[in-house]
Amino acid sequence: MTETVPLIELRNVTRRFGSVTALRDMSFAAHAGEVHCLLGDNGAGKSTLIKTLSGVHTPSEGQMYVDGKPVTFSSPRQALDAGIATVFQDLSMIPLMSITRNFFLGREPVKGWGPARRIDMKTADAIVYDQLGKIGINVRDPQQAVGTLSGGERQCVAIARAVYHGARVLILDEPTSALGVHQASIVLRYVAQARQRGLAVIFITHNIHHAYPIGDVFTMLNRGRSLGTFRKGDISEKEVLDMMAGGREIRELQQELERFTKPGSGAEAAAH
Amino acid sequence: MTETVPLIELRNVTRRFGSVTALRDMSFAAHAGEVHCLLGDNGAGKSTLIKTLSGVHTPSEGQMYVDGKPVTFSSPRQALDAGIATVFQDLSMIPLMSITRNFFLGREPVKGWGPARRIDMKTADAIVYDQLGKIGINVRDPQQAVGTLSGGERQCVAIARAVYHGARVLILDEPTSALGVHQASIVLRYVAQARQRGLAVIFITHNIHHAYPIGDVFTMLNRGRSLGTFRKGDISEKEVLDMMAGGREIRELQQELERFTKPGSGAEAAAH
Amino acid sequence: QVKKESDVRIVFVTHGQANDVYWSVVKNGMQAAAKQLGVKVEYQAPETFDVVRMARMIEAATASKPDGLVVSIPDMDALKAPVEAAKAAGIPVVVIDSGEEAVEPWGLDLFVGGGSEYDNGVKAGEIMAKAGVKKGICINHEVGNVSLDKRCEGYNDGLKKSGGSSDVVAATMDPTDVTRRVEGYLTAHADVTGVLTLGPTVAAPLLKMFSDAGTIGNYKIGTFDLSPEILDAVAKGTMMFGIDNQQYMMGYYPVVFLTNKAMYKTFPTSAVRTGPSFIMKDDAAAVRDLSKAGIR
Amino acid sequence: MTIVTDALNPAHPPEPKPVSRRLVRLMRRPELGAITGTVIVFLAFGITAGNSGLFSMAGIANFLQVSAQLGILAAAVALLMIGGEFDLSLGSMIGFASVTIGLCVNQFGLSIPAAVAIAFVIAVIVGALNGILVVRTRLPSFIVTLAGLFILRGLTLAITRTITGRTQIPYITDGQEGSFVVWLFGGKFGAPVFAWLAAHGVIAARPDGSAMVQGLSMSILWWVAVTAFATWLLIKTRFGNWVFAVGGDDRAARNVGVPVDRVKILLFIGTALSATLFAVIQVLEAGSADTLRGTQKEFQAIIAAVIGGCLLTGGYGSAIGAMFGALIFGTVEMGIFYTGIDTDWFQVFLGSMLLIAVLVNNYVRRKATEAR
Amino acid sequence: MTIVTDALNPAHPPEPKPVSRRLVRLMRRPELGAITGTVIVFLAFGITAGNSGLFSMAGIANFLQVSAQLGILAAAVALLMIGGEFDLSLGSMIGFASVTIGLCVNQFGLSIPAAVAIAFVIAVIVGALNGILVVRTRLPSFIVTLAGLFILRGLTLAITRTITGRTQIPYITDGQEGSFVVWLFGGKFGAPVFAWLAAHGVIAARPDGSAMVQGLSMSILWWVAVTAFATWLLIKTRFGNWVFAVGGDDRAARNVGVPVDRVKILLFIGTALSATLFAVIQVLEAGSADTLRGTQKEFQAIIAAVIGGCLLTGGYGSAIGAMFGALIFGTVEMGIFYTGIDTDWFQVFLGSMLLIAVLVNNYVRRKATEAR
Ligand SMILES: Nc1ncnc2c1ncn2[C@@H]1O[C@H](COP(=O)(O)OP(=O)(O)OP(=O)(O)O)[C@@H](O)[C@H]1O
Ligand SMILES: Nc1ncnc2c1ncn2[C@@H]1O[C@H](COP(=O)(O)OP(=O)(O)OP(=O)(O)O)[C@@H](O)[C@H]1O
Ligand SMILES: [Mg+2]
Ligand SMILES: [Mg+2]
Repeated sequence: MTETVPLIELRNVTRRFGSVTALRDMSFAAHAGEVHCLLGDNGAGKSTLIKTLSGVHTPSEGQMYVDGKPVTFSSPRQALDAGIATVFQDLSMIPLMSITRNFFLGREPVKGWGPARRIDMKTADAIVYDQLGKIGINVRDPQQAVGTLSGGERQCVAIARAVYHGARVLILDEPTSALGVHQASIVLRYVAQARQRGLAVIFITHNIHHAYPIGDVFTMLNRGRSLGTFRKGDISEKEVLDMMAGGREIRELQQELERFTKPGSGAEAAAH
Repeated sequence: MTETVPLIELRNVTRRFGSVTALRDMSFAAHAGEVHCLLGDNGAGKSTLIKTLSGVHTPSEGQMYVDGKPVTFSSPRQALDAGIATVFQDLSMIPLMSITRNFFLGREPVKGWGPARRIDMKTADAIVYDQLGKIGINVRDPQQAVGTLSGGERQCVAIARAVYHGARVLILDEPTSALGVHQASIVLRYVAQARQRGLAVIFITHNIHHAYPIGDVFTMLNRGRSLGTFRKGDISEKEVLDMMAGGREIRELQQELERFTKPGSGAEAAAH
Repeated sequence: QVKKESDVRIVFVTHGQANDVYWSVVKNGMQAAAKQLGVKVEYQAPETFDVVRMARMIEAATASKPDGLVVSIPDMDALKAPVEAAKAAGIPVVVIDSGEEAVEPWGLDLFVGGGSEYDNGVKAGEIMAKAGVKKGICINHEVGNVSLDKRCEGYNDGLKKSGGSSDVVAATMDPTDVTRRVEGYLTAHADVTGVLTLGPTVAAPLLKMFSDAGTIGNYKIGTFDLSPEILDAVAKGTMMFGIDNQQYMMGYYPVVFLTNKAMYKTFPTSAVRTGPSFIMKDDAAAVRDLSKAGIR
Repeated sequence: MTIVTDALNPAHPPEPKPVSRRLVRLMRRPELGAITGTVIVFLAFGITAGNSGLFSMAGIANFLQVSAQLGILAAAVALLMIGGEFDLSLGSMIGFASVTIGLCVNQFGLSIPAAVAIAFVIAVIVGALNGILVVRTRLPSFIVTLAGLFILRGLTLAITRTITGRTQIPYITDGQEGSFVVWLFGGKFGAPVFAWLAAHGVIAARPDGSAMVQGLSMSILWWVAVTAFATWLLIKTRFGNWVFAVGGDDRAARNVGVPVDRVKILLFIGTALSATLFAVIQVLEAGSADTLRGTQKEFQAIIAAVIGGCLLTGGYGSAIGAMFGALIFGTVEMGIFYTGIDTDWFQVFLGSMLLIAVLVNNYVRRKATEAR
Repeated sequence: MTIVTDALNPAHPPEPKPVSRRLVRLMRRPELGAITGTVIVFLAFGITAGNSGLFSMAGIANFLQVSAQLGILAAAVALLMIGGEFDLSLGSMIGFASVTIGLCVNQFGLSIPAAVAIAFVIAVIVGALNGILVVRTRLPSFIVTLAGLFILRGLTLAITRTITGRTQIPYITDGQEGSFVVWLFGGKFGAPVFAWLAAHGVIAARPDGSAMVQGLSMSILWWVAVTAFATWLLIKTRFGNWVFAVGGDDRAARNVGVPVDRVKILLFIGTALSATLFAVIQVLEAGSADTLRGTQKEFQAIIAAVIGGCLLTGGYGSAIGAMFGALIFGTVEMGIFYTGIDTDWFQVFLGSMLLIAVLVNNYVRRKATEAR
């Protein structure tokens, strides 16, 4: 599968913000029909990586390729036009606008011709109602402002939007972080469906129980550098968890966490 | 333990936003030295509940008690003054201000007297450096703007702030959602320490692996109503997970999730 | 000969905006003289009526050491210090338009101008009173501008002499605002028969409004300052008069005098009177073309 | 996978929209407050200036004309403000366009239609320049267009004085009063209706029997047309969706692929065009141009838009609201001249009425949003 | 639990701050751009108007005085803008305070110190009213203070005309030129120094041998004092921290316990006080008051604050920046005079200089922030 040309690829990309280097000599590739999990501590550079892929940032050095051809996205619109849909960590929602208007922002369905061309609000409302229903959110009114939704509901809207508009690459930055168990599993099912349809999915999460079941390939970031890419066959859940904890002595930590469960153990834990 | 007067309590509280009822006849109590987990689907009303506790919203109906005495907080400042520190889901950080200034906002350490009274910035910087180091974040410069931090780093600052300023009640709304394994376990340890010091901790999370080890009491919310409160002794991890998924047929879902791990199973999962 | 023409530099600092019709003519006079004599002139004025800013401009002018300073003095208190400082720095100071009272006590060099704003207002009131106006309105497009306020004050006093009175209608320079406000005011005050405007910018749209409404015959209308439209209206008799201070001369003469002072140390000894002159029906046509050229 | 079938069922139709839902949506519209404010203003004047002529045909024609001219600007400004920007050069643009037309006709001997066309072309250029400067430099539009305010006003003055030696251009429409373009922008409509009404004694007549009010200013039609167009644009089109998004959060809008820069530039062109339309109407109505035309209109337009429910921070508002905002402003401005209050108190009155209108507006909107 | 001991070690000291860290912090300050802008403006005038008197002692005293008066306002406005609000009633407040002093002295026969005290008391009341209205109604301050602009200016006019029948109040300081209060606000300082310099031929002298410039306006000292106070407030005090927070995100600030309303009300009192200080200085310098004093100062102060690096959206800026903003504005405004440019072109020039100053400012700031 890796012999195929990657749908989207970064080669030796560096990205700096002033004196901060958020990505350093990073190479990364995502293939069609694969779920590629990005792992790493807070501040490792995961969001910066996917923002580079989706045209928000341009690489300070290095080159990006789509279908093996070098590209430079100067705006997220170009990435969208190339079929790359992203759920950003900060969601990119306009709080004062309605759910429907947010959902279709930039890709509004229109009807009519010439100067009478207008948004087909009825169709749009129906689609939104439908798509949000699928993800387990029952909105009272698709014309409700996004700002009045709860954190998780908002995240669901963002995911549903990306899934609906995603053509070839679907990028999800911590999509399940604010979601309940029910919604989170629906999102995982979406990811599986997208892979099935031949999309390349890039997936960031801190939850091993979300990452391991769904991931095909795992790339580990640390302080802006790649620590390597592994296929699922070559690596166990425990190893992935080790990687997610940044190589620190995770087992001891887990033990300690387990101690919390024993009543009265708080004394020991808090002694430090 | 439940015979003691709760540190903070809501009795039959209802909270409406226009025609939306986010909380309905809700009763809730948190005791000193206990970790009280709030569970529930997205949009269940968890954030509304803790915003009521921390003085952001006032109840539309019902009464709140602190130390058994009825209180009405008309602003978050009053809650803070009563020793109730909160990490809100949207963090309440000012992006343009420095980490230190955000950390101490509203509780600035001062030195000097009378008109020469000023913020003790040196002490403040040192404390921030220290507290963030403890939570595993190594900031280059405490005078850096919060807006340039990654999502997880920002969350760590918010948590460190609440822990530092928290006096009697510590409320955490999905504090671990954006955190890596390493930082998340540090936060759990903080929670354990706070319990040990006799604080009442109210903790919202969607991650059973964070909730179960640390929680002493679990309250389940559904569509703004309480489905009941359970002590850890009376309930297993599996039962808690059932509750978190809102009583839906969680086992099947888990099976399905497991099917994702088998290579090639995507076909079945996506068939629906 | 002490100085070459091209070295002579004369600075005007007035309270009238460059956009103002009246001061635009002053400026034209100034430029004409400068061109003829081959000297350098500069014209400065605040963008809105602001005597404090004017004071700073006079100071700046002093600092740039011109060969002559030409100022208008709408507020003697506020301008006393800077004008006296200019004089003390050895710069000859000519006063134009307003501030004749200041010339002698402050030891300034000359006054060039017409009657005071107040006197012109009084005269306008008297003329209208003679034509039978009992109740008039004075349309002030910049209430608080002292020189405009004085015109209205004079108008009221002029009418008072024969038992009449006037109100001030606050307006702006915007033609729609002016016409609609006056229309509203006149609807509510049917006894008004005299209308005095303080500039052609305001007068022209009003004339059009009265003609459109067919009520132009009901009012005696007069204005300060001239424009071709005003003169045509005066000639046609739809308007009573336009007040002309011959302000072109206020720009022209000071340049001539100060240049001569700088070059030959010659200077007139008594004030130069340029007005007021009330342009009535008979003389209107004669000055129309001059007005069109920005001279009257 | 029967777990969540109910939620996953794609055939699940949207809830039907009952009448109450429509009502709720209506209540949430930004213009609701402004409409209430308008009603209150009319009531207030009905009591204080009821039979002074404010509500006679002549009075109505009077305040409608003032409101209409402001309203043309306010509609475009509302769009721009929803898009998160300001245009302080609006007033100077009016002066610039007025003088352009005046010079073209009087000095260069062009026909009025040609002069008007040139003015509109220049407006597109100026608007685009404003917009490009704002999006390229990422400077606040407040400051960029403030520079524009000075530069345009200065150019207007300098050019006019250089060419004509004066600051006023008279007799622009002389001898062309009958031309179609002059009528279209500066004429009156409804003359036959008024004549008929006067003849039948329904409205006041002049001594000669013709109607006191010979027709309504064409600017009123333009006002309605511009507002309708802006409303349609905002609510019905993709562009309108983008305007809300750009003003609500331009980074988020960019992230989902909205061409933020293009939208902003177009909005600036829109305000420049509205300023020019205003100028054309005033020039052809008054027959003259002046370098000071339009002074402070930029603020009046912003006030009207804000009274009409636009947020200064962008992302929220409506063109219909701006229409009512302009109506409130125009009515209050004219109303005082009918009440007979000493005009020294004009500004106190204007300020108080404004405050009251906005307070009512705000109160109503808040109540309506809560009760959705 | 040795897992994370390194991070948990509480004895871990903050990194030492090397010189480069301090430099980096300096580079990130909001005023950096304004300082660069100032340098460029001075260079530009050095070239175009070098020996025309702009940089003579008299010229310097002149533009410093203009800058100083604006700067007093700009410092308070910068604070208010950082706190996320505007005060458009500032200019009207100046007129109101001027006339208050004038009436108290001339009509009610009070002493000048008493009149000044009364003006300051009234300022506190007006400022508090503005602030309370804004925080209570949650209306944008733009619109509330705009109403204030009309009402205050209208009251100034109506009261003055009712009491005196005129719009100007002359002879306020007559016979009191020597009093301490008159000197404190309206006097000059440094006279002996200038006399000495003139006597020794260092600076220009009048024909009578006394110095051309007899001293610098006291307003310059006030400017420095107000700016220093505002800077200290912003950077060093709790209140300053709250101001940034309130402007950055007032909901978040409220959530962490900042008394948002109190902060905003105090800021409005601050701008009203600065307007009154401005009025006192102008009245005691000029000796007269009129009802139009302070017109448009609100915008000039906002411009100065924005040139000085304040964000219009709040939460960012500095008082020192505003000081340089005022200096740029004052220098450009007076400097044009010395270049001999025809006043017809004045506004074109002013607008262009503004734009260039802000562009440079912005460019420098962006580079500096990137390179931290
Ligand atoms: N615009 C920016 N300016 C300055 N520094 C930035 C900027 N964006 C990101 N950084 C820095 O780059 C580093 C990587 O940030 P990034 O958001 O990519 O981390 P992340 O891996 O997504 O972390 P998290 O899991 O916490 O979301 C962080 O240290 C952050 O402070
Ligand atoms: N200010 C508001 N105006 C209107 N509706 C609101 C408001 N705040 C919350 N709601 C509604 O109340 C309900 C409960 O919201 P809340 O934020 O408490 O949920 P939550 O349990 O915290 O969910 P999540 O896990 O997704 O954060 C949601 O349906 C939300 O849309
Ligand atoms: Mg991230
Ligand atoms: Mg929540």
